[in-house]
Amino acid sequence: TGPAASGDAAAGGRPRRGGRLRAAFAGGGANETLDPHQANLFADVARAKALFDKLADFGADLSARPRLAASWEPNAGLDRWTVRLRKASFHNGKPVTARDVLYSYRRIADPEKAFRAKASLEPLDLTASRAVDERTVAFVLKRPTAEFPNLLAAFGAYIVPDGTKDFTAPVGSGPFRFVSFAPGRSAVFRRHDDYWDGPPHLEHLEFLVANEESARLNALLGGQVEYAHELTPTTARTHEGKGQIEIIRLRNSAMQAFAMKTDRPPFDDRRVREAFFLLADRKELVQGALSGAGEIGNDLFGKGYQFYADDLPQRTPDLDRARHLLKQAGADGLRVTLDTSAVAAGFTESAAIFRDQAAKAGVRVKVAMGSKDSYWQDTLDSGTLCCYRSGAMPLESHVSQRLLTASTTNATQWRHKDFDALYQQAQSTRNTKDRAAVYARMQRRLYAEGGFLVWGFADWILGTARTVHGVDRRAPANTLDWARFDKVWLA
Amino acid sequence: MTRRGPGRAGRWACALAILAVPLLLALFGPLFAGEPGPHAASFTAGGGHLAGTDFVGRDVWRQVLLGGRPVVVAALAATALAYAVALPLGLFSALTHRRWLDELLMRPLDVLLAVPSLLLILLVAAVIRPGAAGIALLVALVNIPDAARAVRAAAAEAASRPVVEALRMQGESWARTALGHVARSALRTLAADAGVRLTGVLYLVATAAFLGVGAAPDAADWAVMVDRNRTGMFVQPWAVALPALLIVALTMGTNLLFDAALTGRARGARAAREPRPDHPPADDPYPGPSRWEKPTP
Amino acid sequence: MGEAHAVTANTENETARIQDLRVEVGGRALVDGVSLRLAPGRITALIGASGSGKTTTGRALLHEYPPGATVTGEVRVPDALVGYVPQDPATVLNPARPVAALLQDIARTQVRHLPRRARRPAVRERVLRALARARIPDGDTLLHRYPHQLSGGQQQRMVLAQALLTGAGTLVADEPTTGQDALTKQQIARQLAAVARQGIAVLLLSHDLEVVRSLADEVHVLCAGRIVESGPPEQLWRSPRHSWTRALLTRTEPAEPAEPAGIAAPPRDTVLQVRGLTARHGTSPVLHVPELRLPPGCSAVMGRSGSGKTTLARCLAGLHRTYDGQVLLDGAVLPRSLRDRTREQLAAVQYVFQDARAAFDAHRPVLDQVARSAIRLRHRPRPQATADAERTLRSLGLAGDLVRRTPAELSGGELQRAALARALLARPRVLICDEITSGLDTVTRRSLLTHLDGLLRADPDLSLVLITHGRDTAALATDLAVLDAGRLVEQGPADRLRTAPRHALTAALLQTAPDPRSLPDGPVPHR
Amino acid sequence: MTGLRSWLLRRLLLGAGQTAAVVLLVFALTEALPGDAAVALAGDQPDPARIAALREAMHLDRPAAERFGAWAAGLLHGDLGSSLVSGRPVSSYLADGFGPTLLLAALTLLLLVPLAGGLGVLAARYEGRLVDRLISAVTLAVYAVPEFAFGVLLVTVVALHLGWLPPTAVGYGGELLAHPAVLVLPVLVLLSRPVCSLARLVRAGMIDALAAPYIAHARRYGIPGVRIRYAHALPNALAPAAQQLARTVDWLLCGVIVVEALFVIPGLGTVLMNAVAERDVPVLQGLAVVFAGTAVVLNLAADTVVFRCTPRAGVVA
Ligand SMILES: Nc1ncnc2c1ncn2[C@@H]1O[C@H](COP(=O)(O)OP(=O)(O)OP(=O)(O)O)[C@@H](O)[C@H]1O
Ligand SMILES: Nc1ncnc2c1ncn2[C@@H]1O[C@H](COP(=O)(O)OP(=O)(O)OP(=O)(O)O)[C@@H](O)[C@H]1O
Ligand SMILES: [Mg+2]
Ligand SMILES: [Mg+2]
Repeated sequence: TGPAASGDAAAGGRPRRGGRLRAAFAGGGANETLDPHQANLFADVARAKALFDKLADFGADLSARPRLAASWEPNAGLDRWTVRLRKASFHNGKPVTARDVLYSYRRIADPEKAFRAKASLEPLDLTASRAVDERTVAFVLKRPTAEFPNLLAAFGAYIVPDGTKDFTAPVGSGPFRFVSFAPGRSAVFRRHDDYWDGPPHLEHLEFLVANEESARLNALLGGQVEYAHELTPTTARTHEGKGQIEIIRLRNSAMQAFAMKTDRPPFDDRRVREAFFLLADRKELVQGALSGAGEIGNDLFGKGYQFYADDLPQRTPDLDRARHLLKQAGADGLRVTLDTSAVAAGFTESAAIFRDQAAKAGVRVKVAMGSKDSYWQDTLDSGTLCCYRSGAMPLESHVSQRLLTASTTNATQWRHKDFDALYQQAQSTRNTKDRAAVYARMQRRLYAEGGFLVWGFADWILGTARTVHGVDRRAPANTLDWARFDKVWLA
Repeated sequence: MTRRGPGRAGRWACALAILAVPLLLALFGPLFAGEPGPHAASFTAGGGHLAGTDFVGRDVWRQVLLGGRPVVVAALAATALAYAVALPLGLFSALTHRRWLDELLMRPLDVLLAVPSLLLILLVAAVIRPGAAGIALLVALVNIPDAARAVRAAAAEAASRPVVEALRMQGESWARTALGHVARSALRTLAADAGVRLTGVLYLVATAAFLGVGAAPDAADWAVMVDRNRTGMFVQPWAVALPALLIVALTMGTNLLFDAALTGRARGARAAREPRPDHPPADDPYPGPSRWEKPTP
Repeated sequence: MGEAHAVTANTENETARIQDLRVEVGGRALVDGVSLRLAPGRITALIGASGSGKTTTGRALLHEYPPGATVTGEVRVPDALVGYVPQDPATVLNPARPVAALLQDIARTQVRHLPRRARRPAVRERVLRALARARIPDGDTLLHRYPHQLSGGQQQRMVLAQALLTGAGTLVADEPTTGQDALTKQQIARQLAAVARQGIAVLLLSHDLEVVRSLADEVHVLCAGRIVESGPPEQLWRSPRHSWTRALLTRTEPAEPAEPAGIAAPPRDTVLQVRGLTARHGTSPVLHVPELRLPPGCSAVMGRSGSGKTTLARCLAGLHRTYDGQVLLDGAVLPRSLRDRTREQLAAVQYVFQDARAAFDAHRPVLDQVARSAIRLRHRPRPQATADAERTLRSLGLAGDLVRRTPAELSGGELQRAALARALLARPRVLICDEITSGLDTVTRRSLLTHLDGLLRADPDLSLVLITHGRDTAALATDLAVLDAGRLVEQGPADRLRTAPRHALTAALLQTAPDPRSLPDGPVPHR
Repeated sequence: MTGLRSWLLRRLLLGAGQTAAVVLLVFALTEALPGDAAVALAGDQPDPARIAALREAMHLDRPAAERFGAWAAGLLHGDLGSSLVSGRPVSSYLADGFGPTLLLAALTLLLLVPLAGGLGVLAARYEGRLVDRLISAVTLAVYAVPEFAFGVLLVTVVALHLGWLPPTAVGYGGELLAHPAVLVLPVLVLLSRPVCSLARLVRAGMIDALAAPYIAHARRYGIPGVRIRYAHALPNALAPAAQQLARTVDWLLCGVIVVEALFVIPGLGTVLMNAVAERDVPVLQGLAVVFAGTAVVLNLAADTVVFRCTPRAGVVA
């Protein structure tokens, strides 16, 4: 663990204490909340991260790193895990205890509520789990789970003090303490001097909300904020290296794909799926749809993450073979509808580009604009081909959420008993190397005939003022070092 | 009079010249567009692209050539349609003496006015998923209440003049009274309103396209181009400037044309003050009997 | 007159001068070689047939000419400000502002020298004085009304009040007494005399020979744009030299009442009947007529300005809806609003507007507008309708190219006749004429009345209702109704009312005018 | 005047009906929209079980009529309900958003009316001359420039290059008035298009009005030109402009989404956009009530102006 801002330390010299950093995020308006379990947007997460801690969090390669947990130890069957907490205290001075952990997890899992992390904590049997002593929790799991630490690092699994229900002036164990909050406008936090990971350099941290990208950029350029989250590639190109502001690209932050429904024509034929893999000109897609801000994909999730199968050959367009495959499958003159929507950056653009690419092989793709607000639900079970995107998560989470028979968001309708079995095997494999081998097998299968045509990985682009130092340049969005302000200083 | 003669012709020429550019491009542009090339990087200048590339790396000039027709057709159609309904409605309510009828016509329209037009389009479009023609219809629809109120306001004074009473007494048909007299009296104001509305409609269609209704979000359509290429405004200004200029030319030309057509209509009263007898009379003889026929005494 | 001379003797220097004025439009001379001198304290009158160029000459003093006119000659007005009372006062009243607005603004230009606090009362004082001078008795209430809330006569006097308020050295009064009843007319005449006494040069354009004769110091007779004769009134009246002057000055003998043709005199069915009528403007009642019957033949409605004559006519015509009671045509109730009337009903009751100019569409030729009556109400095809219209217009003295012009290019009297033609083309059973002879010279008026008389004789069923202030026009009527302050005060056969009036007002309206200067300037018997 | 008063009263009563209609319309439309608050909240994790749980927690599982009934009943007691997502009362949303919106609208209006009126009158006064052509051309051109483009241009030049003004209002949140400099650019952008449309309407009306005989008459009597134009001619040209002005104010109060986003002003437009995106129906309905009320009042005001400027209309047969 520890700060990963080594590269920057040289540039900014020795970290300096003090100052106020203003960070602009896109927000959720008046509906924003400081309840970390309700965190849903990047802004929510960034705020939650400043005020609270999780037991573990993801490193740049999406492997779990201990945070409040000092260590974790499984039993032989991998279904009981003992977690030791480190010595840490909440902002009110009370220590972080096993009771707080259990309270927090039980709150998340409350059947009456619908907190986002509930699904991630599903493997836990929280009635059976208990506090062994002040700083030791014994977790009981419903099944063997080799990657239990991922669960501790799950999105939104923050530890709050036992009994907390009201979050208007929240108390956490994070690097900053609460000062004020106006939903949809701003949140002001102050340094927590007793932070277990060393007190932050900044004296104050202020989160500001600006939904429009140009507004965030203008505020940054005009010196109204020092940190602007989520800029467009075009902006990055305009200002990169101009010296006015610092552009930071977090690589491999978002998978960009087309999701083919593998259970229905025409994609129930694996030859058609393979043909589609070969139709895509990934370079053109990255250039056009991501404005060059990204890397090409190889039909697999998690480039650069732990367990990623980077030994598989990079796919390149091969229209002849694609045509041949389609002919074999009896699908020449194929017409498909590609669902898209303005719900995410690059979606409509990539759809348009892919339509033109497919046309070259005689496949007629009709681009259908869907409603922005229900796009994900609409495309989950209906349609045949849609634009798809995913933020960073461990490979295990990607598989369990999207590629198992029982997965709740199985957008490619990928349901294979043998594949499920491979996953179980991985989860029961304690040795990391062995587990990597199982994951490699799964990925080979997906590479050959999966439903995700992963054409690229988009950069996550940040802008900071020249005075800001210590911002991590590698952590994909949603990982520990992304939007982490306790290691940042102004100089 | 003489001083204004060339000015007036000049105005016509100017209006037509400005209008010709977008209209000709819209009309004939698609013929010269040619085949699409491969996608280049987005927002680049040069590289064989006359006006650079747009947000998905297409050639801007080609998009400009292709993008006029939908704009011109949709905007003109929607404006015309809005007026086709609003004109009779507004005139009707200006001309009726039955308050309840006036209210019956105008109050329900106010309901539409109370919902921001973009929200309305968004909501309705999400429910019925219209095509390009449908969206023109929808845009026309949200413009009707507004236009009807404008027509009513502009016509209210003319509708209450004694002439209208005289026309009624002659048993003149409603249409002739309303269009032939009342609308004609308010023509200048209506033209100004229509000209302004045209621009509003253009961008409403474009915004709707961006929000995913009507035209495809990457459609070759000037207004859509302006909207979608805005992110690259500083890297590749042509992708915004070119279509925006064409739209400006279109709306400006239309408005100038209206202006030119209406200039001098109401000149009479002022021209009346113009000629001054400044030189002694020429000693021309009595120019013959006037046409006035004397009544027999 | 001698008196006037005496007062102004020391300011004999002329104020305004027109020298050899020629106004030509499209090759036609509207005014040709006219020369005039206006002297302070003197009233110069211009008389002449309708369309002879009086208004054109008068407006020349304001440096206003028809659009496209070629003007030669010299117009010199030393004082920039010229008061103007146009022939059609409704058009110069701002429909969107109360009449007080302009009056106060005029007054304000005159009180700039006063300290700020004194201005308001000074403005008010001046405005009220001007209203009084223009014979508007209840000026205080009328001030806050919009023009359309005033009667025709009241509008006219408001415009006169504006002119008087300006304090201009020259005043052009175009038919200032048109549309005023005999009593008000006398008062206005007296006021004009008083204005002149204050050293103002007045150009009076009028058809009202009585007024001209009693007021003017100098009279010019215009004929087809040329001055054919000039001189003091006494001299002209005594020995007119030009034949045209003679024709103009001949007194109108009262036309014999048009007895219904044949011997069917006694039954005399009522054509139009009014029962229990109370008309309101807004919520205030302005007219109350319990019972009124209009027989075939000619009836006249008389009354002081603002007494409700136009309102009554508009109720009959379906132009005024807010009334209680009934209007029956041949015993059947007529719908209140003309919108609910059938074409037959529309054609049956026609109304000629008091303000002709406002009743024409400014953009279309007069002939077209007139012909529409025949097309719409009598289903005549277009060519025939146009021919009909032309014939009718010609019979009213409007011929040829004149009627193909737009209303702005016609004189006031010409338009009035065009309006009558428009109504006549509907072949009405009831024809209501609101002050149609007021803008006409004696000659044209005579021929118009003859024409109407001819109509009555040709169609014994026709009921002609003349709203008029003119005794000579009223002479045509066999029945008379007299309104006062919204009440029907007397009604009956014309002979009886003329010989034995029961109401003082009737007597006052029907008796011949005395010399305005000899009238006491006392309170007006109004309301 | 009693006529005017009873008319106003009736219109206000009708206004209540209209408000109800607007609210019903908005409710029906949002119901008919694909997705609901639960789906919106679930975002790209449309886990059916979670969506169902969310629905239950938000009472979205109850029939629409019942939900609307409950909301309407609350409204009768002056209770606008509370947000589906955060549970905070809707009234606090409206109160928060109204301040900045009102401030911007008031400032804009304060400048808009004299500016548009002045330009329109000026152009009409010199119809066909250079001034008129200049004003006409500029207003037309500016009107055709979309707000975002104008806004971005202003920010770039005035705020970023010249550094005269702050580029956004980010961080000032509620206390905008304390930092007047941040309001300059938004107000300019808000002004740009309404000034053009209004000026053109005023110009059109004024040209006709200035040519009328009653104006010539006022001129004859030496009334100062300014007074003639503004006190005598303008009322005759005002009716259509008043309608347009009402629409503009309506827009200013209810939907300056682009400008609010560009300059980060947390007004009602932002509240609206968020509520739509999150399908927060109670907030939307609360907004609908506000918008409808505003529209009713504004339309009434505009119609009153038309009524006053065309007094004759009251007596037509
Ligand atoms: N729209 C109105 N609102 C209020 N009062 C009105 C309105 N129109 C007319 N009046 C008033 O009603 C009275 C009668 O008006 P009316 O026009 O019938 O008079 P009139 O007899 O025709 O007069 P004149 O001979 O001057 O034309 C007048 O006092 C006038 O001021
Ligand atoms: N704008 C114009 N263009 C052409 N001819 C016109 C125009 N205005 C008036 N005339 C004609 O000029 C002649 C004189 O008009 P003017 O108005 O001076 O007559 P007038 O003596 O005042 O008549 P009236 O007594 O009927 O008012 C008329 O025959 C009329 O048709
Ligand atoms: Mg005349
Ligand atoms: Mg009258």
